[in-house]
Order: sequence, then C-alpha cells, then structure tokens
Amino acid sequence: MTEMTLGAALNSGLRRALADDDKVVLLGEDIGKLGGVFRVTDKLQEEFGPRRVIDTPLAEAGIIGTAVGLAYRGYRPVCEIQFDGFIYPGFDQIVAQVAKLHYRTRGAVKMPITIRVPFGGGIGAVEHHSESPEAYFAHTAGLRVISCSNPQDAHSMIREAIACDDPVLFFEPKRRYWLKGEVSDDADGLPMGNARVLTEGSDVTLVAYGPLVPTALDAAAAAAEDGTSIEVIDLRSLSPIDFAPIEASVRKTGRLVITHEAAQSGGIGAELAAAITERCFFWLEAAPARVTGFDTPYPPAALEDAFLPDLDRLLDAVDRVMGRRNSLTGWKASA
Amino acid sequence: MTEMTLGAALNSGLRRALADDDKVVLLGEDIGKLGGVFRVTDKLQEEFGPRRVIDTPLAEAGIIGTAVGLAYRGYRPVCEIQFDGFIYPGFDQIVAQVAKLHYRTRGAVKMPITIRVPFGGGIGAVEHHSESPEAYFAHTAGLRVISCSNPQDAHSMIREAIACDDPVLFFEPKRRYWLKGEVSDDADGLPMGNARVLTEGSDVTLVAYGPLVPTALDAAAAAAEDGTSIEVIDLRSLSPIDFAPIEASVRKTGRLVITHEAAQSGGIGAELAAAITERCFFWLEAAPARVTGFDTPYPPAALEDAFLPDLDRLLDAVDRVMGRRNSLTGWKASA
Amino acid sequence: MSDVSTTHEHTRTSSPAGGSPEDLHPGQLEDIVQLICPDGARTASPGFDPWVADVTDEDLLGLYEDMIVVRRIDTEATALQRQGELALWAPLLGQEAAQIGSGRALRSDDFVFSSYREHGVAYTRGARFGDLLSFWRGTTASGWDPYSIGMATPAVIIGAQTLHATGYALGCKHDGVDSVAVAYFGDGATSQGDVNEAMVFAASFQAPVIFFCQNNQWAISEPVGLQAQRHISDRAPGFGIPSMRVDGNDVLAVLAATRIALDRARRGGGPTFIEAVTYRMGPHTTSDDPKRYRPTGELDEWAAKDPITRLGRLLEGRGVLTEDVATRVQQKADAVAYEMRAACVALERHPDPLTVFDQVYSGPHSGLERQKSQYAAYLASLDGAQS
Amino acid sequence: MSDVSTTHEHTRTSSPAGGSPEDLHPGQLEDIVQLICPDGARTASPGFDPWVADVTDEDLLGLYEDMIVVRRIDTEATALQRQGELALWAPLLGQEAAQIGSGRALRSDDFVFSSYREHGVAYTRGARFGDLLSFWRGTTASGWDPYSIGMATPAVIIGAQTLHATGYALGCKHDGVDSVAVAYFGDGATSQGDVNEAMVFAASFQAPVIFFCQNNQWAISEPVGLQAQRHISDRAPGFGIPSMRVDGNDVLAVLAATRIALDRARRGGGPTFIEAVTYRMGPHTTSDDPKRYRPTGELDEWAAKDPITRLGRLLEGRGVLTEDVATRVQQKADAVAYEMRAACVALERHPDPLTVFDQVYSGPHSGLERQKSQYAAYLASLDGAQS
Ligand SMILES: Cc1ncc(C[n+]2csc(CCOP(=O)(O)OP(=O)(O)O)c2C)c(N)n1
Ligand SMILES: Cc1ncc(C[n+]2csc(CCOP(=O)(O)OP(=O)(O)O)c2C)c(N)n1
Ligand SMILES: [Mg+2]
Ligand SMILES: [Mg+2]
Repeated sequence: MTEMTLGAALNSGLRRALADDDKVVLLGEDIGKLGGVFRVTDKLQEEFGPRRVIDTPLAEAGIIGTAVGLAYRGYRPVCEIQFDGFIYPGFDQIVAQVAKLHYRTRGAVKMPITIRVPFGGGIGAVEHHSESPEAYFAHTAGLRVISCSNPQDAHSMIREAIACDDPVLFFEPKRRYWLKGEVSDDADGLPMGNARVLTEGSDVTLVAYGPLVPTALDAAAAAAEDGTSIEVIDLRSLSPIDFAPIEASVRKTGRLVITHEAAQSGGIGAELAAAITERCFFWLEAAPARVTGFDTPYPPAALEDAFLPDLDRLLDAVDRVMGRRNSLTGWKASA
Repeated sequence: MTEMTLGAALNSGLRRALADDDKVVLLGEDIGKLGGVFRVTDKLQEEFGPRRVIDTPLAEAGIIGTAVGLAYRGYRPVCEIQFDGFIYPGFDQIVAQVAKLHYRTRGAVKMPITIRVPFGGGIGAVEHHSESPEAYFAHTAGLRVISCSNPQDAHSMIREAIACDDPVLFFEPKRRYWLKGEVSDDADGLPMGNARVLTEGSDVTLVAYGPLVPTALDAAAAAAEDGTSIEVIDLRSLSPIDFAPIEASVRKTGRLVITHEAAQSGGIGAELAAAITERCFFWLEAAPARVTGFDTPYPPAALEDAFLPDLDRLLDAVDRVMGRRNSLTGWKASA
Repeated sequence: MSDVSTTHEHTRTSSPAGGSPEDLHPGQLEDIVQLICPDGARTASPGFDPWVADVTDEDLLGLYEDMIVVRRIDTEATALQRQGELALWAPLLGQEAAQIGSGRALRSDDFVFSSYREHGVAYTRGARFGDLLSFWRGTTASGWDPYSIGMATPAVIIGAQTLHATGYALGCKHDGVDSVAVAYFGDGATSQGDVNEAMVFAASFQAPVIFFCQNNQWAISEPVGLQAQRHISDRAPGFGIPSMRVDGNDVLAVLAATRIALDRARRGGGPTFIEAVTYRMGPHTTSDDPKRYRPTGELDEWAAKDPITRLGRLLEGRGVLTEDVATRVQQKADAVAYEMRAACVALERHPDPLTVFDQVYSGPHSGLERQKSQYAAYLASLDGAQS
Repeated sequence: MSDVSTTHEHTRTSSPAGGSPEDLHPGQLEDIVQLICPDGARTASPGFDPWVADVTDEDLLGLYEDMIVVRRIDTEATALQRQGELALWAPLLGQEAAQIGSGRALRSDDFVFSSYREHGVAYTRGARFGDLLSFWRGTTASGWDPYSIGMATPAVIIGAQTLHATGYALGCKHDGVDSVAVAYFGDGATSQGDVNEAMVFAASFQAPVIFFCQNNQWAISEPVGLQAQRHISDRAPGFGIPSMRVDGNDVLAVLAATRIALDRARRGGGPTFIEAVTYRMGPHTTSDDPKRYRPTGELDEWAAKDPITRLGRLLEGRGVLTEDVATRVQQKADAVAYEMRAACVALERHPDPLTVFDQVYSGPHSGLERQKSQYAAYLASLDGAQS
C-alpha cells in the first residue's frame, strides 16, 4: 500500500500494463517527453522507449485509426485524448470502427483499445477543456465506458481496461487527479464493470461517478448530520450499467438521486432514471431526481460554479425526493 | 393541395426555400446532377445553378465546416449528409462549432445551418446506411433536432428549419420517402418545435417520431379493435422535447410507451421516460415502457426485422403497461 | 508584374527526380507509367521493366485469367442482384487490371485494407465466394475472417481504412517483420481527412504501407476534378511520400509499381503512394444510374482502353492466347460463376433472430444479456399467443 | 537498381516555377523568402521587393511599433496570469513579425479566422483589450464581436477554423466582392484532417482564402518534424494551391507574401498557402514547462533571429529609430499595457449565475427556459433557507 494521487495511480497502472504485456502501446499527443499535459504518462517513454510510448502527430482520428490498425495486428493500444473536448475529431473512428469491428467481423477481430479521456470541469479552464462527453459513448453499442473516482480504482481499472478484449472508453476525473489515497497492487477485486456501494443508507440512493463521487460523499455526510441516511453508489461502469446494486438500494430506500456534470437531456442520468423506474416502479416513493449540468455548452470559468452540481444542489434534490421541500415549485425550506 | 411523396415534399420545400431567400445554399455529396442518392434535391441544381446547389468534395467535416464559414458570411446553408452513418466524420464540426458558436460569441454570430440526415433502417441496406444517431445530437446543447413523419410535415418543417436562426438537425425517415400524402403550401401552422397528437386515446400514450409514426398508428388501430384506446403522439421535435401535450396525455392515460429505432440505452426514450416520470409521477399507473432498437450495432439486413420495433412489439408493450401480460417475465397471453 | 513568378507554384506536373521523363518512362502518356498499350503493344520502360523481368508469358496468362474471372464474378454478382439474390453490388467492371496487378504482387503475409469495390483483390487473397457475397446479400455484416486471407473487412466509411493500414504497418515495423500493409481507396476518398491524416502518420512513422488509389474518375456522380485539382499522385510528395502514377488498366504496369512500393516498404523505406488511373465502367452500385451524370462518349473512350482486351491482344500476338486457351479460361470463369451462384443462394436468409445480439462484445455484457433474454421471452410469448 | 529513380520523388525542396531560385530570392536561405536579415541588412529580392516598394520608413516604424506593442501586451498578459488575474495565456513571444506583417496587410473587409495565439493579429484588427482578455480570464467564452473587427472568435479545436475560412471565402466569391478570408493556424495543425479538407475545398471552389501557417517549430512538446517530413509549404501545391515559404521573423517578407496572396485572391486566383517560419520563444501556454522538451541552445539560436531586433537594427541604421523615437515607442507600449491591465481587472469575475443559460439559442427554447426558471427558484430557495 502506498499513498499516491489519482494521477500517479494511473501512471503506475499504465507502467504495470506496459511491463506485463509487450503488446501494450501508448499513443497520444505530448505523452512522451512531456508526459502528457497532466503528467499521467510521466517518464513512461523514458522507461519503455518511443516504440511503446508514442508521440503522435496532432490528429485524433489519426490516433484512433492508427490504434485500430495496431489492434488488427495484435497490439493493445492505449490512446490518450488530451482533453474531453478534443475527442470529437476521432468520433467517427470510435463509433464506426472501434465500436463495430468485433461485431462486423463476427468476432474474428478484437479491438482491445483503451481510450483515456480526462473529463469534466471545475478546473477553471478555457472552452473545450471541461466537457463530459460520456453519454455519447454509453449510447454506442460495442463500447464499454467506465470512470474512476479514487486512486485505487484508477490503478486497478486502467489495468483491467487495457486487459479487456473489448474497447474501453476510460473517463478520468481530471479535477481529481490530485486526490490522494492508498493504492495497492491487488485491488479488492471488484471488476471494472461493477458499481460500488460506498456508504450504506436507508433514505435515499445517491448515484454518482467520476468527479462527483467525492461531492456525493460530502452530501451524504452533510445529510447524515441532519438525520438523513444516504446510500452513495459509485457507478464506475457507465456502459453497461451494473443495475443490481442500484436496484437493491432503491428497493430499500425508495428514492433515487443521480448526478453528473454532463448536460441533463439524454445524459447517463436519463438512462438510470428510466431503467430504475422500469425495474423498481412499485418501490419508488418519488420520481428519480437528476442533478446535472444544464443543457448548455460548458460555460466560461466564471460561471462554472453555477453550472456544476455541488453539495447544495445534491442536498436540495435529496430534500425533494424526501418530500421535504421543493425548490422546483418554490416551496421553501422552513429553516 | 397536391398529393406527393415525402421525398417530393422535401424537394418542394427546398425549392421554396431556395426561391424565397437567396442566402439559402445547398451543400452535399452528389446533390447536383444526381439530385442526391434519394433524389431529394432532384433538379434543384438545374433550376438554381451550381452556386446555390453545390456538389462538394467527399468529406463531411469539410461540408459542415464550410457551412460554418458561409453562415459567418450571412448564408443559410443546408447540408445533406448522404446517409446517417456518414455524419460522424462531421461530428466535431457539428458539436464543437455549429452547436457552440452562438453561445461562444454571445449571440453575435448566428448559425442558421440545417443538416439533413436521411436516417433509420428497414430498407435492407448494408452497414452504416440504417442508423439512428439522433440521440447524440439531442444531448448536444445548442442544436435543435427535429424529425418529420409525413409529407406535409416534411414540406413545412424543412422550410421552417431553414428559416430558423439556430442550427437544426433534420432527420428524414428514409424508409418513408415514398410515403404519399397531401401537401399544401400553408401547413396547419404547428411550429416545428411542437409535438402533435395524432389520435386521441384514453388508455395508453404512445410516442413515436420519424419512421415509426406510421407503425405507431397501425398499433393504435390494431389495439382499438381489441378495445384499447391509444393516444398516438408524433414527437416531431426531439430537442427540445415539447412535453406539454405528452404530460397532458399521460395525466389522462397513466401509461406511456415510447418507441424509436435507435439503441435503447441513452436514446430519446430514456429522456422521455425520465422526464415524464419526473413530471407525472403520481399519475403513472405503470413504468413508461420503451420499444426500441437493441444495444447492438444496426444488424445486417437479414436481421433487421428482429432489430426494428414493429407492430407486435408495440402491442406487447401496450399490454405490458396495461398490466395484461408481461413477456418480460414470461407471463403469456391467455389467448 | 505577375505574382506567378514570385510564388512557388510547385504545381506543374512533376517529373521524376533526375533524368528526363522520356528516359524513364518511354511508354507513358502524360507522365503516366504504361507497359502495355491499349493496342496490346509492349512498350519498354527502363525504370519499370526490371521489376517485371521475371514475368513469363505463363504468368501473364495467369493475370489474364484472373481478370477474366473477376470480370465474370462481377457480371454474375450484378445478375444475382438483378434477380433479387443480392441486395446490392458495387461493380468493379473496368478496374480488373488495377486490382489484379496489385493484388498478385502481394505476399500472403501482407495485409490488405480495402474499400467495398475490391472484389478482385479479395479474389487474389483467396476469399471464398460465400464470404465475398454474404455482405451484399445482407446475411452478415461482412464476409471473410480477415486473418484467414490477410485482408481486413472492407470499409464502407470512405477513407477510414487508410489509417488502419497505417497502424497495422506500424505494428509490422515494430514486430520487425517485413510484411506490408496496403490501403485501397478511391479518388473521392482522397478528400477525406482520414486519408490525409494517414499520410501524415505514415510519413512520420515511416510505416511500411502502400496507399493504392484507384482513380476510377468518379465518386458516385462526382468527377475526380471536383476532388483534386492536380493529379492525385501529386498530393503524396508534399507529405514526404514518394508517389507513382500508373496506367491502372495496364496490369503489368500496376504489378511493377506495386512491386517497387513493396520492395521499398520491406527494406524500411516507408510508405509509397500509387495512383492507378482507371475507369469505373459500370454504375457506382446496382442502385445507381450513371446516365444522370456520365458525359456521352466517355464510356466508349475508356472501353477502348479496356484492361482485359489489351492484355488479350498482347498474348494473342505472342501466340499464347490461342482459341483453345481462351475457351479454357472462359470455362474456368463460368465454373467460378456457377460455384459463386451456388454459394450465394446457399447463404442463410433468415438467421435466428436472437443472433442479432451475438459478437457485439467479446465477453459477457449484462445489458445485452438482459435484452436478449427479454427478447427471447417475447418471441416465446408470441409463439404462445399464436399456438 | 535503385527504386528512387523509378518513382516520382517530387520531394526535393521545390524551386519556383521558371527561373532559378537565385534570380528570384537573392536574400533567401534554404529556399525561404527573406528581405531583412537578422543583422538588420535589407536584402534585395526582385520577386518580392515590388510588393513592398511603397513601404516607407515611416511605415516600417509603424510595424516596429506594432511589434513592440504586441510584445508588451504579451508580457503584460503573462504577468497578469502569474498574478492570478488571468486563468491562462498563450504567449506569442517571437511570432510578432509573422502576425503584424500579415495582419497589417489586410483590409478591414477581409476576415480573419484564427487560432488562440493570434493576439498580434487581433491587435491589428482593432480588438479592444477587454475583449482580448475576457476569454483568458474565464469571464466569457470569447471576446470581441467578430463582425466589429472582421475577425472570427479564435478556434481552440486545432484546425477547425481553416474550413470556416474556406466557407467564408466561398461566400465572398459568391457575393461578388473581393474580400479575402485568412486562416491562421500552427505547424501542428497541419496534421489535422480539417486543415487538409480545407485545402481540398478551397482548391475545388477556388475560394479567395489564405492559409497562413505560423510554423513556430513546436506543437506543445512536439517538434514540427513529427508532423511534417517536408517543409510545410511543400504540402499545398499537391492540392493545387500555390505556396510560399517566408521568414516569419521578417515582418517585411511576411507583408510582401501576404500582399501577393491577397492580390491573387482578390483577382479571382483562388487560395494561397503561406508558411511563416518562426519560433515560439515562450512556453506553449502559461501552464506549460518547455524545459521538459526544448533542446538546450535552441532558444538562443532563435533569439539571434529575433523579429524585433532585426527591424530595429535596420531602422537604426537608417537613422529612423533614434533614441527619442525608441522612447516614444516604449511609452506607447507601456500605455497600452497599462490600459490593458485596467481593462482586465475591470472584467466581471462573478457574472449572474443565471446568465449561464443565455445565448445558447437565438430564439426561445422550452427546455432551457424550464431549467433556468427551476434554477432561479432553487437559488431563491437558498436565499430563503439562508435568511
Ligand atoms: C464517410 C462517407 N461519406 C459518404 C459515403 C457515401 N459514398 C459511398 S461511395 C462514395 C463515393 C466514393 O468514391 P471513390 O472514393 O472515388 O470510390 P469509388 O466508389 O469510385 O470506388 C460515397 C460518397 C460513405 N460511404 N462514407
Ligand atoms: C483537436 C485538438 N486536439 C488537441 C488540442 C490540444 N492542443 C492545444 S494547442 C496544441 C498544439 C498546437 O500546435 P500548433 O498547431 O503548432 O500551434 P501553436 O500552439 O504552436 O501555435 C494542442 C495539441 C486541441 N486544442 N484541439
Ligand atoms: Mg472513384
Ligand atoms: Mg506550433
């Protein structure tokens, strides 16, 4: 067990993956000498050489398309997309090629490609540097989509993603790169496809992933002080969603709050709300509530606090599903 | 009033738009002499010349990006994407530029771009020719997303889309291009942003759009014979969704079925189910049901009947929300 | 003062480095490599001849047979489409020499990344007929197992495969083998970002990849002049990739050019771009109607440059292609067509609906498993209701 | 036999069509246009000189002042970032000549589509200081109203703006005006599909657009050699676009080249590509640490070619840049910096949260209106709870 930041845990996970399997190669912009703009690949090129850690020309379709060819050849490419908002030039290669080649070839060709995407806001960045594009990929058949929220998961899940024979979109909560935690080489063994119950609770089920997991835990702590018991679930896998623990939780609590930074319409929260309503209709005491980014582009930094879900908005939603107050209809808290 | 096919109605709508405003230009692959692979732009180049109806080089990012520049210059470009599955190379330009430029420039620059996308399956086509990518765009702030289901709407809505100062993704139900109907120049005046109640009913609200609207009407007719009264709503606008008539309907029926060809996870149905549950929780008698394509790539033609929602699957869902039978849990109809 | 003199026009048709064009390509028209003229005459080319010096008359006859066969395959597939046995077909008519000449130059450990029209290439790789047609029949999303014949599943998204070829080639290089990746694509494809990015990446990595562009003059209804203002082969050098422009209706010239490019790639010389100038004599696909856009006379003009006729003339002139041999070749082609038809109609038209869920992922997937079991239950309930 | 002789290498450094390079560009090094040497000497160039024959010493002093001012703007902005007044800044240090020389060549009805580093160009277009900084302060998603200064909102997505410039230019052409669109982008950007597609479209439409590439040798940590195996200016001719390679640290050469390209575009001659060879003397942005990747000595090497120093030397030699004048110029620069700092700190740091919903659409949007009113109610309820 070592204490390290989430970013360092990714670095050490990548290092392990490179050491364990010489078919693993890293591709991306500025991942070599610079070690990536977030230093997640720091020193890996020095250690494994420029054939394993490859600085590519500046073109995302090129990176992903080259990775497809490498995968055809038996490699396990790990592509870094420098920031969330730069994934779109590679969208066609991801959606039409990476996602579909296994199906297209009826299993003959595997696409064990991992696409690492530092995502989300809260770092005061300029446009295109704070987006949450995960729903596009969760709606795309053939991909697996996961997100980590702590150093241990970062380390274990990146290794698992690379070892997975299916393509994996790996969303890294960039504002949590500096979050510290204990990391051991043998994780608790929870597969990357599984959600994790972080705190048990009886009143409300609160589902989060990536950067908002710490926020959700804060909300649970704050609510506990007010006597509300919240079960926080870290989704971890956004596609497929591991519904079993969420169903079990909602059958217990009767109330669901979901949070993400991405726009509300058509986000992961929509799928969760719809699917949990299908599965737990008769257990629900209130409609699932979504606390999300708005249906706007990610705003300039001066407005990001207004845009991002935070502790207060989560507690407001908890109050709402508890029937306590309803900011939506103007019924104010009596406090 | 003239009877024409949906494809011809689009053609006549485009002709009117070209005639009414000389800032309207059409851009696309093979839209000139060939008139488009579906002949939707038939004879328009002949009539308006190659500066108004522009055959472009074969590159979707190029088409959209060029349209952005034309819009900057005051034009109203109408881009044709030849088939749904070819929109992805243009995804970055749509999502990062077209959708965001108005916000980015705080309203100084308008993006009155219409992107026409023949979409959906059922025509026995090869890969990439039968997709339903609408949810990607409905999740993207800054775009308006609409779909027509009959010749009159095709004609009116394409004109309205072109006249709209915001970018519009216009999804054309390709397998209904040959559907005939009366078209008049003055439509009934229902704005493109509004949903339309097609049949009134009291038992179940059935929401469809684009190619599945005729299927939904068939289902309503079949259900009526069995004594079930279905209110069919043509969504028309997928972003924003016109919730008022759906809310009103669900408050009456207590039951909602939603159908689309796109994959279920994160599709329009997820948003509809989640939002209607939020708005009508206490009116719902059953969880909203979704009848959609599966979470697989669009399959080869031999399997498309298995993939596509059809009359029987709609009726099954109606039975389910009516509590009559439940194929999902194996409870068979007694008949 | 004219600005033309002050800027680097670079835009004239370039000639090879060193020597006059005549020295190198005596048989060429407009700076194009040609070894067999349309009238069947064999023209000398000091630069290219050595690369086909080992090609015997017997070999030429083999290429001839290949071309006859793939044209027969093409005709038969078009017929099958007309008869409703195929949903669609993209004819290669006219492009036989470009595909056979290049395809036959490859080794089995080379790897092809093609577009949808390379049936001739697939034939040279040994694709089975059922696998050639199942995609077009709508039975499966694609045909052959790529690893069994060294040819990827054709790409329908224009240009996407050029990047795959580049990545594969990079893998070959890193593996230390001298296999080569070959990307096939059309003239229209050169406008796509992907194809240009592939050139950037290939040049940057010095990847052993051949960019083989069949310039068949059309991208559906759009003439090549809409996509490119210069010869397509003029594009690659600016990326640092040497290029050749060959008569794509001349199977020998195509063979020679491909061998040159393969040799360079195998020896660590990196990528090469080949523009094979040819013509799509048929429609874009069986759904297309070229009458709407093809200028009158153009087809005739190109028919006079037919790739098969010219090799036939050469071989007749040499007494290799006798009437007997011609009959044997035709019989072989007919036999192939017969076999292909049989393979076609044998393809399953109504696969089990539940197979729609197969092979989306390589491992278990909770979401799909649920959808599959629910769909199975639904299908079973229908049976129940109908019984 | 070497394959080199059999393929069209096209890859040598091209010389201008007609005439020997020496005739045309006496002052050039390595086929690069240069009118002012690093030591301040004015070299003759028969091809380019006529294009700047009207440039007086007064004009040159104006360009000098511009460069001093934008360098001062850059230094001040970097300081503002270090002091926490800006969230980020992308320094233009070293690229003053490339930006001023090209920017000052434009007419007000031309239209610029830039990347994020073109503060110097924005200055020539008349951008207000607050508008220059509000993006970098995080106050707004962008700065100026594009129509007020004839310059689009900078594009952060690498290369995207080149297509916008092409479309805008097509619009100018169809409008029958002789305005020109100018796309600015970096060396790294040339690898993006969009930039190559822009060249295809521009060539195909003969659009009046200038592709102005500032090759500053680096794309963050990646040297230009990773993106391009030939001079970047060698790429365009293959697309049918004439190109020029100029010393980007020579403001006069840049001015001349831009005027040539503008003139061609205005007269219906279509697109031109200009590679301005320069150097990014600072970090990529204030978040970057070039020590991790910049070879030692490189910065010094380029410092010796500084764009401002050399024009200063020329003007000193001519007696135009006296000590008095230099002081006046420096005062102007300081005044600008002062004004900019004031404009910066005056920018709103805490806009009304509800403005997050503004200007997403140009018309009403039911979905957003609901979110906005709910958010307003929520904010009000917080007030309520806190009161
Ligand atoms: C990304 C994309 N856009 C559009 C299409 C539709 N399309 C199919 S073939 C074709 C023309 C291709 O022309 P070319 O590259 O010259 O190849 P050819 O058909 O002549 O062999 C087009 C536009 C496509 N398949 N993919
Ligand atoms: C599509 C996209 N990918 C990646 C980035 C991240 N990024 C920002 S600047 C930059 C380097 C650009 O280099 P160059 O084009 O040479 O311009 P310069 O910064 O040198 O002016 C990169 C990779 C981006 N902004 N957009
Ligand atoms: Mg073609
Ligand atoms: Mg640069």
